[in-house]
Amino acid sequence: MKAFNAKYVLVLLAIVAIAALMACAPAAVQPTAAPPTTAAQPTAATAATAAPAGFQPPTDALGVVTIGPNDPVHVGYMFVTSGADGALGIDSRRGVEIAIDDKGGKLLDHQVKFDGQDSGCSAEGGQAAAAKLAADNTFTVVLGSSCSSEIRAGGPTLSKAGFTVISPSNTAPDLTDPAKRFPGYFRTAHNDKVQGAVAAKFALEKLGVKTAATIHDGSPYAEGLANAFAENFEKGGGKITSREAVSPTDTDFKPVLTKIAADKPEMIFYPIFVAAGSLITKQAKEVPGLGDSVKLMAADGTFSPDFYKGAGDAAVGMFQSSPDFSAFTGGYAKFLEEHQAKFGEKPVSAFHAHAYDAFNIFAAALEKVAVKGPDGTLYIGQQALRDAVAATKDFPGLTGTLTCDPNGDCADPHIAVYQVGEDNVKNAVVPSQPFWKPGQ
Amino acid sequence: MNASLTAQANSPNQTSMRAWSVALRYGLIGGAVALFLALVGMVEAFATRYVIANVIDLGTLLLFLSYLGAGYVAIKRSGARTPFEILSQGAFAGFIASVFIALLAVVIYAIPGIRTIFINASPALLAILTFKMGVPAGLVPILLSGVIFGAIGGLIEILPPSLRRSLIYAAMVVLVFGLMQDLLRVTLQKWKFLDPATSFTFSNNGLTIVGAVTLFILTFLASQLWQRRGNEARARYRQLPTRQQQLLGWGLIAFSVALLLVLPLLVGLFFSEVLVNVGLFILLGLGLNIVVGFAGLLDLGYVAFYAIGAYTVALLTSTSLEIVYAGGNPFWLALPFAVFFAVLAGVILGIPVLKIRGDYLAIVTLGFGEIIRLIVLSDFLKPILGGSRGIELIPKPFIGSFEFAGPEELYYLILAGCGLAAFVAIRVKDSRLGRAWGALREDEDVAEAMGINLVSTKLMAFAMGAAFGGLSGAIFASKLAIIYPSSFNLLLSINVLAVVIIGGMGSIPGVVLGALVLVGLPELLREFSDYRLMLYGAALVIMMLVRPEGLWPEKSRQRELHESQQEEILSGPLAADEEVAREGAAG
Amino acid sequence: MLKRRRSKLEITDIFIYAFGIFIIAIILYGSFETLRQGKYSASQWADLFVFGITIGGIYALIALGYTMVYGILQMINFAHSEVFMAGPLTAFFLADALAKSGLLATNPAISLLLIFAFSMIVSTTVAVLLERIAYRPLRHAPRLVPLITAIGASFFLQYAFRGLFGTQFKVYPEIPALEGVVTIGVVRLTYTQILVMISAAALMIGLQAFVQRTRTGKAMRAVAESRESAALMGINVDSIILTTFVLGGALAGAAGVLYALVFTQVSFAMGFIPGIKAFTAAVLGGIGIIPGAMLGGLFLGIVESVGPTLFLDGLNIAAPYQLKDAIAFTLLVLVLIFRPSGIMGGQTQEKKA
Amino acid sequence: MPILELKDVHSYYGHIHALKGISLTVEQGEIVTLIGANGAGKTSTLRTISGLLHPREGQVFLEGEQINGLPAHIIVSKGIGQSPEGRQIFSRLSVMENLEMGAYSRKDKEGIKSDLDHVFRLFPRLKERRSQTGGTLSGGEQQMLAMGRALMTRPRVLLLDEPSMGLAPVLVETIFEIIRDLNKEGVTILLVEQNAAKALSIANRGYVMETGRIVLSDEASKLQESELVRKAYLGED
Repeated sequence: MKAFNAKYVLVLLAIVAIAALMACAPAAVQPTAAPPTTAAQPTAATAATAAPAGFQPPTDALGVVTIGPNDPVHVGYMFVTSGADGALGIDSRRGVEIAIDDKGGKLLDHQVKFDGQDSGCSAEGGQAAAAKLAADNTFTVVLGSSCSSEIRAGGPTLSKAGFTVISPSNTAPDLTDPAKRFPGYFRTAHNDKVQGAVAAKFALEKLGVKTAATIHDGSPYAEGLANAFAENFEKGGGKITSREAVSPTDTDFKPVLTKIAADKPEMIFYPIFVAAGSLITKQAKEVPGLGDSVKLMAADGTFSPDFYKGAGDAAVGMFQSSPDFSAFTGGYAKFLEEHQAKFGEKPVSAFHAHAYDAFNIFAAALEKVAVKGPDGTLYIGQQALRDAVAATKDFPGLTGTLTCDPNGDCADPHIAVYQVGEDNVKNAVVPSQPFWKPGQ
Repeated sequence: MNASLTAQANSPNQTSMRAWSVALRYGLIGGAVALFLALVGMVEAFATRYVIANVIDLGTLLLFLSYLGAGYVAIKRSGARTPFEILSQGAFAGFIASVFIALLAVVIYAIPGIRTIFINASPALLAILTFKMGVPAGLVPILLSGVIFGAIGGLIEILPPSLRRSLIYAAMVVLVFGLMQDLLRVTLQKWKFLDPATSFTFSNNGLTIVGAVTLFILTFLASQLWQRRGNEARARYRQLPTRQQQLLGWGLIAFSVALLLVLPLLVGLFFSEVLVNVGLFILLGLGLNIVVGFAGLLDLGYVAFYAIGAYTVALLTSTSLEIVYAGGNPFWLALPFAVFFAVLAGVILGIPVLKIRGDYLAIVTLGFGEIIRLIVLSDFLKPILGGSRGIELIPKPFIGSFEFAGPEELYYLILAGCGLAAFVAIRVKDSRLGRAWGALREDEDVAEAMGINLVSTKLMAFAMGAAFGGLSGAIFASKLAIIYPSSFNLLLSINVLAVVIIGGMGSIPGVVLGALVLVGLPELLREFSDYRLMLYGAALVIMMLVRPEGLWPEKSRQRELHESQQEEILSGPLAADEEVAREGAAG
Repeated sequence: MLKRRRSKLEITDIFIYAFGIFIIAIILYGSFETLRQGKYSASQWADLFVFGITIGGIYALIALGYTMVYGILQMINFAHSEVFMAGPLTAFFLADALAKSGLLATNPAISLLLIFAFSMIVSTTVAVLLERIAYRPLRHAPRLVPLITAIGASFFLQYAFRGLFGTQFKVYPEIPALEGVVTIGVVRLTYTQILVMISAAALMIGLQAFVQRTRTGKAMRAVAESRESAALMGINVDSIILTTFVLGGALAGAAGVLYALVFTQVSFAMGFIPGIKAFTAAVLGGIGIIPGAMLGGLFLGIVESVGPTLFLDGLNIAAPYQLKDAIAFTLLVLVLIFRPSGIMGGQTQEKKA
Repeated sequence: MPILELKDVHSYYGHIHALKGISLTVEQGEIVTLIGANGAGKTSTLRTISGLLHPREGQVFLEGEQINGLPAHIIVSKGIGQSPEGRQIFSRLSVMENLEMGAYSRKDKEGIKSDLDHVFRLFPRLKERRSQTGGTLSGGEQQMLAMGRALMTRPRVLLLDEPSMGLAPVLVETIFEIIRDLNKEGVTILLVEQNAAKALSIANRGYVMETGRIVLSDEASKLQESELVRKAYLGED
């Protein structure tokens, strides 16, 4: 009986409290009805400080973000920073942090505040993270996501809230398909169509193989890339002997490798992630019929020190396609130094430089469109910001010279193929010099 | 059975010896907990979040709470009653606990290589532990804080209960406001007139000191007031004529309904998103509750029906070019199909497992759930089901020109779904079928002997549970707009089961509460997602040890468990050992 | 028996048998087609079996832990997968130290023994703590309660280890002494595989002997049958249950090192999948029955390894190894439909739920 | 001093108050029987003595030593052996293993050996079937095994719960003869029986239980004469 009462008492208390709030806040219900102007985008507390007569804050179709004279420019991210894929997002976040440091921590004399959400590399996580970001109207831009699934589910929410979204590591081709892209989306990462084509070209032209097998792990990234490779490989006259799939949590790949061996391919392409990728590399050497004659090739999903630790000596001589770090501009060496100093280690994944560029594209666009009030308040039109990012042309970034096309692809995609050497395995470092580049 | 223990402890000398050894024991436990929290990374991760701006962060608070807990439990168990004993023994327990942290600090300082094993034993952690003073200077405040918080813990135990309760409430409110600062701040932004109050309470980086103190005092006073006057209010309510009581009751219900209807407008985008997620789990929980709670059939593959509902809607409504053969239909046309196919799957699963009982059933249903996920993931059926890339471009439902576009609108859809499901569940629970399920749950053989048709009764349970799962999946698909096979993994089945059990098996309000606690709370604390599953697991264990009937138990079930618990006390091993075990688990 | 029920049961029986026959027909046709095409050589088939027996032996060792605890407490110890993980994950640090000191290369036998011992001790400790803290207080609670506790403990342990030792997998050092291959006809065995098979077999035989012959083993069987009667014989039921957890933990720890030797990578998440597989194996063999767990483990390992190629390749099903778990679970359903208490379960009555 | 004494014992199953203040004594060398209808609390009394059920109030003494609250396996080692209701032999263990389990807590190899011989002398059938599993025995053999197993604990007091239940009349005779023989050898016996006539015929004293209470206690011969017992339990009007 006692517990029963206490429960209702609690409910009652809560209701009374909320009722009191509601009674005092009739206006609170209205914002959704208001026209999509500045009023619809409530501003930070200090925005109310009246601007002197004569200055007209800008208006914008999507609303204006107002940053008070002492408030920071709030930059949001939406990366996977925990779990098995955490390295991907942490790598990107570090890239942005270095970019902010290089700006002295400031944009237009405002401090930069950088925080965001772990989107968990899943559709649900992406949508929840997007909702949390979209609910906070102090954000000026969202950098992310890490995985394509996150942005597919969360992108519409961010887009509707007026944000510009720039991803450093989404590579799924159809994100920038005009039929599927949502407004405000850009990326500095390469489109996987490019990587698949480069890998196929390398196999056919450089390695001179005619038959290949593919393995993906049931992730959209790996499946897309394996298919892109297979299409291009067959188009170029090669033959795909088998298209296999595994699960990323598998550990015993010898059966599937034995099955592949029965078709006698000259090469296996497995654009999957570190754990399974390193096990396949190792076990391929132990499966009779594959041995040393079959060429192994993985993609940027395995381009990480942990891969060499996991695969050991079996990785020596194999190939990996990845962004071409040698094509990166001179600033990259300095970036690596700063990274080492700040985080005590080398980058943990492949897209840090792309994240650095993503922030700088945003920063350049912001400097172009932000209007400064006489008291130092910043006004940023959200549509204007999108337009400015879209207009990015010949921007000198770390990853190359970036130009955004109408579909939001801003990358200057240099993909190269690397060969793993003994010292890569011994010291667990990614190869620094490409083995082959398209056009060689 | 404790007669011998008390007999031994009769002489005062022995009493105090025993009390000190109890203090030592809980000090060791508290220290182990603190050490674990530090090494597992929680202290460092939580230290980034200030509860009160630049005064105290959550990570340090965790350590202090370990000391405090050690002191509190030690005094509670040792039976110390004089102020000196309480202070000294509490402080001793806290001190012992803090020694662990001091030792950790020394180890991190002296052996940097420790980090290759315990990755969180980092210089950053050392800085937090030693209050940025380093070793050895920082060891003094560590041990001092142990002594102080241990003593405070001891003091709390001897406060008058009413005072203690108010203090704990007040501290908890401050903690909750500190924890949820960013959410509360963002939500409060919507209400401009509250700006002065908001900036009074919150700084950029946690609560302001004055804000925290004000909150603490206000809650304390409110709690005291309620404790003094609450009984009067309740008594007055009971003295009202029945008619007026009813009227008040209806008023309350009407008010709650009205509140539910305007909730998204009040709380904004993110809370609405969380509510929608909670709603999906309430629907799933209500469905699984029928299977597990009502009929007693343990289903570990419930996610299968969720997947079938979601994929049906996706296939029938998607405008994606890859999935052309059935797509493009409106949500409302697809919905009945989603439920239908889920029910069909429920029956198809049900038939082969009719004769399988208990844990065999659990593993077979688990397998079924996995089979469904693997099939939708497979390359083999990719041309039909989309494979690993899922199905995208699933449109939102429309009513006329009203689009259930975002969480604030979808909220109403899920609210309607939950309302419907709850209504059905309540009605069916007290029906003939519901009673048949009850009999089935108690004893299958007896139920059969009573003339209950096991086949149709079991199949009805599977079918109805599947229907709710399908409905939830259907809404999930249109909410997410794209579905991947990876969304339908075993973890989800287990989550739903946990919602049902934590809420209280067989209890419908329990499911709602369970979903709010297990789905809502972790969503609100996304920053700490790294520790989410660990805390989730610990919560499940502690819950089962302390309150196995669930948060809001069904009445008959509560009685049942209560009885078995008493029997446990009757026939179990030494009760004191059990309590030790529970304390350990709580850490 | 009521007539109405009888007729209904028949309809469902027909459905069940039709389902079973359908699946079996697919398996037979698929196998026939695969063999007819003759794409795979005898030695490749032999390889597939060897891979299957290797992983199956490991499954069997883990399954023993599930089956013993189930036999004695009638509960699924869901956290057993974490008991399996705890040993090899912590023993990695020892293995790494041994490798760096050079002892692993110069004294492989002693090093391996040390690693095994360490892993078994850690796994046993985790199992014992689990029993003391999480399960013993619930001995008289309804059955779902300890199951949920076990699920909770599983999550807690998994993520606590993740917090303590990190997310990234750790790679066991290579042991030069284990590099080598023996060929017997078409069968080709690596030293590691031989080590796995021999140690798994030895441990299983040892366990069986322990349970059948020793006083404690007999007491375990007595407690499994009736805790009350056992107590009336002067058997300390709690300590026998603890012994069961100790044995299960030690076997899981040993299985963990074998797993680490075969697959080289260990991580906090490594227990989950083998755990579920091993539990499936225990059910397949007839839960509560020790030889059943061994048989179930081997059967499951072989089906996983050989099944996708044998059953599905001939049917031209794309990427058959993606479906290996689906095959395993389908077989489980089939076994339970036609032999509800598992392969070896015929000799005992079905335990009541 | 009585060898076994219960003082005002109250036991519960959950909320069900099973024993409502039982007091009884068993003297060295006696056969004492508890009779009563189903559910009167006879089995609960035995379970309370042997520690399977812990009394919420009251005490149990074995030769003056308080034993209530101790775990069952300790009570067994102190000298209370029980052949439980429904026999509950270990059906998957062999006859020999069942008997070994009876001697589980004992360390004296010689004593165990002689007790085993003793049991085989009492129950020659068990010797013939010693390698068979318990589950394959007939009902009477199972009862013998249950008693033999209890004897292997070398009890000072032997608690027998319904030893004649479900047995053919001939076997009942045999079992009761064996009980009498055992008693002659010096084993104190507390016997619970539904077959009141039979029980009273071999017992020294008896207690009559109804709904958790002792309603009558006397010399066995006097109980046989008692009006109440004759009507209610001996099937005479």
